[in-house]
Amino acid sequence: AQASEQYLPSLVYRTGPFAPSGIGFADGFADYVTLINERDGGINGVRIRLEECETAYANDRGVECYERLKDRGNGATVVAPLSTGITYAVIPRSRRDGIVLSTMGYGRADAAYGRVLDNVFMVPTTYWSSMTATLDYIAEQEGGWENMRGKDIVHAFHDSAYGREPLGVLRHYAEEYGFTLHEMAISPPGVEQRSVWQQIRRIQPDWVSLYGWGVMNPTAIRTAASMGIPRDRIIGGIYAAQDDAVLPAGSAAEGYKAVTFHGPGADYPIYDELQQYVYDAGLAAGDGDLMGTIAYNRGLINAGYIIEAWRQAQAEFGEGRPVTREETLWAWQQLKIDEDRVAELGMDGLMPTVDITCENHEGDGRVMVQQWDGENWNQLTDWLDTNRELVEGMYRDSAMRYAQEEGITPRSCD
Amino acid sequence: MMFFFEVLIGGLMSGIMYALVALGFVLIFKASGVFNFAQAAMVLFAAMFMAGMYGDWGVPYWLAIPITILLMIGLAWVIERFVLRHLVNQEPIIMFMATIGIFFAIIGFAEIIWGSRSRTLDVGLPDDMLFIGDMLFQQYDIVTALMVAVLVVLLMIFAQKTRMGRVLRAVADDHQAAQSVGIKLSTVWVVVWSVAGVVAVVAGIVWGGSLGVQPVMVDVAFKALPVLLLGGLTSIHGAIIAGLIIGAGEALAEVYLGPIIGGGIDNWFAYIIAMAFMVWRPEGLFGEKIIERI
Amino acid sequence: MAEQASAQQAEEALLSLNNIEVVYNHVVLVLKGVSLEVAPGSIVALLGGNGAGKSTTLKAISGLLTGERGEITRGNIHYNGENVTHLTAADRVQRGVLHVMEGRRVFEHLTVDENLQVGSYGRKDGAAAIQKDMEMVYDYFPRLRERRKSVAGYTSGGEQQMLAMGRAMMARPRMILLDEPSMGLAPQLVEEIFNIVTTLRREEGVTFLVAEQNTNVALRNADYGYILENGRIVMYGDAAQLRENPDVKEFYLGVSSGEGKKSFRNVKHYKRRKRWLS
Amino acid sequence: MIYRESGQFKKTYEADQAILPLRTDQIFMVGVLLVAFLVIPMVASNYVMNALLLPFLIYALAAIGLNLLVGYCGQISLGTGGFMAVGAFAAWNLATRTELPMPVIFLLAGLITAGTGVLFGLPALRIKGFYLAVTTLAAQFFLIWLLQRPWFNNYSPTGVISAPTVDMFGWTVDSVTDRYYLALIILVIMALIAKNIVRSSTGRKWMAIRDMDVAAEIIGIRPMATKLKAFAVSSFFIGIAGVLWGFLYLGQLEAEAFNIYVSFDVLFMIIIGGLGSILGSIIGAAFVVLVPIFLNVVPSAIGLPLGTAMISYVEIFIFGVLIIFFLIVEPHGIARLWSIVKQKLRLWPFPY
Amino acid sequence: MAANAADVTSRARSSEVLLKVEDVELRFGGVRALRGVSFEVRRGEIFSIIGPNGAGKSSMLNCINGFYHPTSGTITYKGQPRKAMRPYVTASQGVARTFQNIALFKGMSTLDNIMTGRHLKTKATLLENAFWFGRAKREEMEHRKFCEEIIDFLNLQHVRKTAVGTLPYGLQKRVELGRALAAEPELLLLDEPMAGMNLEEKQDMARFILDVNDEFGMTICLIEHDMGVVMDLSDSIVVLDHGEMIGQGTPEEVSNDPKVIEAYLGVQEEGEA
Ligand SMILES: Nc1ncnc2c1ncn2[C@@H]1O[C@H](COP(=O)(O)OP(=O)(O)OP(=O)(O)O)[C@@H](O)[C@H]1O
Ligand SMILES: Nc1ncnc2c1ncn2[C@@H]1O[C@H](COP(=O)(O)OP(=O)(O)OP(=O)(O)O)[C@@H](O)[C@H]1O
Ligand SMILES: [Mg+2]
Ligand SMILES: [Mg+2]
Repeated sequence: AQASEQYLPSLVYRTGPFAPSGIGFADGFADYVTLINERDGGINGVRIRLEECETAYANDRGVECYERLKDRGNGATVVAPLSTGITYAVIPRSRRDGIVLSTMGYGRADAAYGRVLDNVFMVPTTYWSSMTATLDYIAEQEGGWENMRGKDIVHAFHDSAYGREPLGVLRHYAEEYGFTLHEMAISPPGVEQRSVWQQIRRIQPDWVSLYGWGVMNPTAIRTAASMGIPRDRIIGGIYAAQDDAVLPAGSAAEGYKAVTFHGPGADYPIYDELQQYVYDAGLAAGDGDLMGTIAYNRGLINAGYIIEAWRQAQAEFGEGRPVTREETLWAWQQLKIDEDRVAELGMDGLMPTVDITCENHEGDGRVMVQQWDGENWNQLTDWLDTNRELVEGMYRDSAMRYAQEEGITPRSCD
Repeated sequence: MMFFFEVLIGGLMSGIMYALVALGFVLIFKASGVFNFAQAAMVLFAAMFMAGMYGDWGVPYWLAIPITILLMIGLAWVIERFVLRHLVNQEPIIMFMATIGIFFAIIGFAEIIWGSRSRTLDVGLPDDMLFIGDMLFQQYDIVTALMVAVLVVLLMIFAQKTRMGRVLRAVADDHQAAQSVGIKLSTVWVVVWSVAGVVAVVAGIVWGGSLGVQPVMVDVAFKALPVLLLGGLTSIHGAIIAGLIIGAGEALAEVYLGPIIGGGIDNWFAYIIAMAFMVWRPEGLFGEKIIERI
Repeated sequence: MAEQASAQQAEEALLSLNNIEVVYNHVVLVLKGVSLEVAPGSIVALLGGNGAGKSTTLKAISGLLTGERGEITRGNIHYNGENVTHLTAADRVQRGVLHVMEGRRVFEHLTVDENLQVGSYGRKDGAAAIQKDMEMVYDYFPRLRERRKSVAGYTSGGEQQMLAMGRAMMARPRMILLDEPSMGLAPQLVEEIFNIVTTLRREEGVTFLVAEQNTNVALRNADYGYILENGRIVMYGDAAQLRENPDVKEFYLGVSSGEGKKSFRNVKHYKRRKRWLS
Repeated sequence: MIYRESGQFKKTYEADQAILPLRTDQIFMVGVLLVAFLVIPMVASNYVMNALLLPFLIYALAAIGLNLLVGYCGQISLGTGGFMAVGAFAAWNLATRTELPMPVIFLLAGLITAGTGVLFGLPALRIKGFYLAVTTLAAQFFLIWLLQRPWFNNYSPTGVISAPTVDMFGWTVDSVTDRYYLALIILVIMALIAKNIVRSSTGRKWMAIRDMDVAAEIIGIRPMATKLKAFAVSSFFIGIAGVLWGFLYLGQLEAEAFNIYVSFDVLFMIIIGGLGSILGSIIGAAFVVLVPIFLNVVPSAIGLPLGTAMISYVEIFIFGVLIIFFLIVEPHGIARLWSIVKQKLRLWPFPY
Repeated sequence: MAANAADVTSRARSSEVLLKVEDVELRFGGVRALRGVSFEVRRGEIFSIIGPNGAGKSSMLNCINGFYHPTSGTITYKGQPRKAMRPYVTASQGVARTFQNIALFKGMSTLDNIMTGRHLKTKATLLENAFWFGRAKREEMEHRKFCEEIIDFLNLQHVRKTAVGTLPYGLQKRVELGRALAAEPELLLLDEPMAGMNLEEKQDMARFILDVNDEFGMTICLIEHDMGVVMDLSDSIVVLDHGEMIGQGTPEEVSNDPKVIEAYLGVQEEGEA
């Protein structure tokens, strides 16, 4: 039986400091795979064998997991490392092994430029793209870019590279449109932020961009609330968009906004099927109360992309058998999931479309703004377009520099 | 100027919250000469039980809190019975290491029961803004400060007005000699760990209320440690005073120094304050003098 | 033969050790079958050279071995008719056995006063009685009274020794195990300590087991003596009798037959010890 | 009497002073080295070498370094993670900003870490015991903060940087086996150096300071110089371990990854293995690296139907219990346990 | 022992004053541990300090070797008056000592403890030690040889490799003496070296002390409560009480001094050990 199974390693962090975000993702990821196995009997009859490995969000344990799982079953073909640190550690390894890395929003942003790292995919967005869309949204709220001049925008960030990552985009826009950017670093883990928010309060900012992670998010929201900073003027970045950012903050979080690369809630056809084939069958990975949370939805769509890529590989190379690493890589390199396909998957409005080309390993990077009303996330905007010209230039510059450092010859895409 | 005071007062308030965690360390250090790394885990453990019982089992807080306190006493007993008792008269570093073992064991245990998801813990402490003149205060802080004040007074009575204080210091000085005069180490330790457990419950309520209950709560310990150092490892009131100093120093530095050197500096700044101070006074502000004789 | 003797007297003795074997760290066998007994109200001296196992014997009795990773692997200890071999140290103190350990072991960070108060930890007879006993201790050791507010860690070696002794007296025990009480004390104080011992025995019926290097004083004040060598009892008997034993005289009292006391300057070069047994 | 020392008379002090005076031990050690150098690369799977042995070797090096400071010199440090990071980032910056050959870079990175260690060791003259332990956290937090400043990662947008390939005297250390060999060779050499230091006058001075610093000073040992030397040497080792961690094992560097928990891990290693024992550091590293993985793998291997999360919780729990268990059985670590076993074997079949 | 004591010019008790203590006063808060103590120690003699408990004897030694610093007064060593200096400097000038409360390095073996005493004589650098070449190895062997002689001399062969922490008290005292001797000091300070020893052991110890004094001309400053020992060994004695010097002189002079008898000796019981 094993030979006809498609092996899927799943690096998860159900423990450790960031477990609250990790659990939802891992559950969604696993439940989607179960759904495919139960409802369809796998991909064209090829069942997927999922194996989890706990990384606790630590780089060394991530590497150990990668090494342990990569040759299990009939061989791993794709891995989602779920952490920027682990991604960096497994990039050289995965290149050597020919395994695809699917990094959703985290990892090397410049991997979005497909000519350098041919096996790493930033589907569906990056911090950079999402920040351009966020600023667009802000400008729109202010009534157009012309009104942005003289505005105060605070970027309150996890004092680490993660939090600093969108600064390039922010500074670029600040210069171009004449708003004042205030960079406020918050030292991780961020259990006490009073003095930062006192400063922010003094600035009386028009908007606050929050790039927190883990416990920093709820604390930031709570502290902001206690200082009277309007929550609907705070927009969380894609990893500050978490249910665990708002739930512990309680009523303080009402009105908090965040950008995400997927739709909110559980109101999609796929959830009915999950209920039917997974939950009611008692096959759910977790307690079942995380359905519709942001982390869970991310797990679902990450698994969705992976399985769609396999499906497309089978279509190309022969259905009804597990695909190889080369075949999987090929499939990712031209992965296309259009609106119709998304709808067929039952994820219309939940999953963004994907269109990978040789050069573009991100897609169009679209995101949407959601708002927490105290109970649920509500969609505020439709998919927002991103500033492709700006970010693609940035990807290219950064990737080419990396290629030079590493002695990689960028492949030709013509 | 107004802003300065606001930051200052905010810092003092955070300092009180740190001191609350530091208190737990102080108690156990007083009673065994050991730096109890597991204190942070005890805070998490208590918070997880309170939040878990309320969230998963629907136990109301007025019941969940006393149950948790009983649980902490049970925990103290287990720790004494299975760990401390076997390490009598060992070097402090060995006992310190054992407390790290306890740290993992209790976190693992709590997670086996409650998992590592984040939970909310809201026992109903008031949480509104409060303006005094132009200055902004939080009710939560004021309530917390009051709770801590009461706790400290009680602890000081426990440690100073009763015979217990002397006995604790004797035990910390020399386990074996304490045994030789008939002090039951097991009783002393169970009592002290239980009291530290109760402090952990209070810290759990306060910190859990502001952070939510999640594994990262143990990191609060790293904010409490400089407070502990500065106050002196053995001093209850030292913890409070040092908490105020560190809290204020850290907040002011964050606001006035942070932007200059680029970044959130409060993680290490408190340590630097404590360290600089200790080069001058190696036992902290109110710590027991280190005896150097030959 | 020691065993036989102990079996006979087992009923009368307050404390009896029966063929005790002690091992440190699971490998070092230190006591190789020690049997001894102490009659109620008596003063028994435990003599022997360095490393003979005197301190180990006392720790076995008071239950303080566990902290040193030692254990009693054979034999048993009876106190007041009860088998106490496996009781905790605190339980034994409660039953009235108090151990004044070798090397002073005062609570360094506590003042002299506080040390004495901690000594009265187990007592239930009220603050007044405790206060009275403190005065008694200070009467015995006026030097301590002068230093009563000082931190014990900063007192001199002899002061600490007095403090350790005084602390033990504060517990009002039935039996005191003294480990080298005379160490580091000025000559008159050595006498004083043994005066206290005899007084306490006389007036309060306290029983003493004293490990002492100062054989002369010890045997003069004791009723009975055991000599320990290499983890075994090699000789025992009435104190007076031991004092007359030629070997004891030569090796412990320094009076070899006939010559009287020798000057330290004239002692022959590194005389190799003669041992009874090993 | 399986383990005998009788019949092995040493005719010179030199022979007695040797690292392994006993024939039995010498044969054993040669055996271990043969296995490590010849057998393991042949039989061990990629996974074992890559994910178990490499981190083990590197952690062992760090543990030896920390043991020099804590176990030999008695200065408890919780800054190991920070110092590893200094080594790693120093090497990375040297490698990217200069044209120096790799061996020189390694050495310099070690020296830079040593310098940093000395700096943070300065308070040790006044501050002692747990107070010192907590102050070393200042190093931990400050260094990690500092290394997160963009300059140190050459303005990498993610803050994570990829390590360059190591090239040692024309040997491109690329395959797993190569990396294993390099780590092993460095460990063996450094362990030997550590052993030499601790059996020399330097080591004795450290131990004297550890056991009683006032007395040490009175017999003429300069406390400051001696402690700082320990900080320097220890940090040198730890710095090199940091370089290997980034360059050989992970292939990437990220300051946050060298967090306080790394420091604790290394501290576990030396305490579980044995304070004041080079061999203990290595055993301890094996314990701390391998046991969690073992605990993690066992339930699924024996078919226990536990979820990943539950396995991790149980793993954490059991790990804690094991630490306690080992401390109770032998507070001086597995190395001491081993020597007690040897003593027992010497007496065998008699119990004492 | 090696005849490395060549710098000791005269083996006979010379008239050269090695150590001169003038009017030393030592205060700890309200406690006056020493009040104006003055005496001289001549090179090559055995000098004793006696007095009741808490008289300030140990404090005096601590002042001499720089662990305490006199509040006032001067200490002149080898003709050089000195003020506050750290103990390791004193040690490097040839002062070694033993302690009342044993201060051995408990985790180290007997041999290692004694070897630490030699460290002032080691020149090998860290690098040499690390690679075990050059002076490192050579010196190690020389010192080892020297220490083995001390071990022989003190009869410690059987515990050479034992950790000193578990040794019985008396042996620890001997190891401590060994460690002090290993430094080949000019001035050896001994703080109650015979406490906790039985007569036989004291006799051995007395022998050691006389031997190092005779053979190497080491000057010895001794604190001891056993009057038999003090009177037999000392060339001169000072008596302290409550920090004050109440008597000074040869053993006969001191033992007949009524003030001394009253404060310390009590009614002389001859034959008392
Ligand atoms: N903790 C220990 N671990 C191992 N061996 C020990 C330990 N404590 C004591 N010993 C050994 O036990 C033996 C007896 O020691 P003990 O202290 O009982 O002797 P003692 O008769 O009291 O000697 P002294 O008169 O010098 O105090 C010694 O050989 C000593 O080395
Ligand atoms: N560091 C210190 N702080 C405070 N008091 C001290 C200190 N050192 C010594 N003293 C006090 O000074 C006095 C002299 O102490 P010292 O140790 O010199 O006595 P000693 O003559 O050696 O007595 P013993 O024979 O008991 O050892 C004592 O009363 C002691 O308490
Ligand atoms: Mg003894
Ligand atoms: Mg003294």
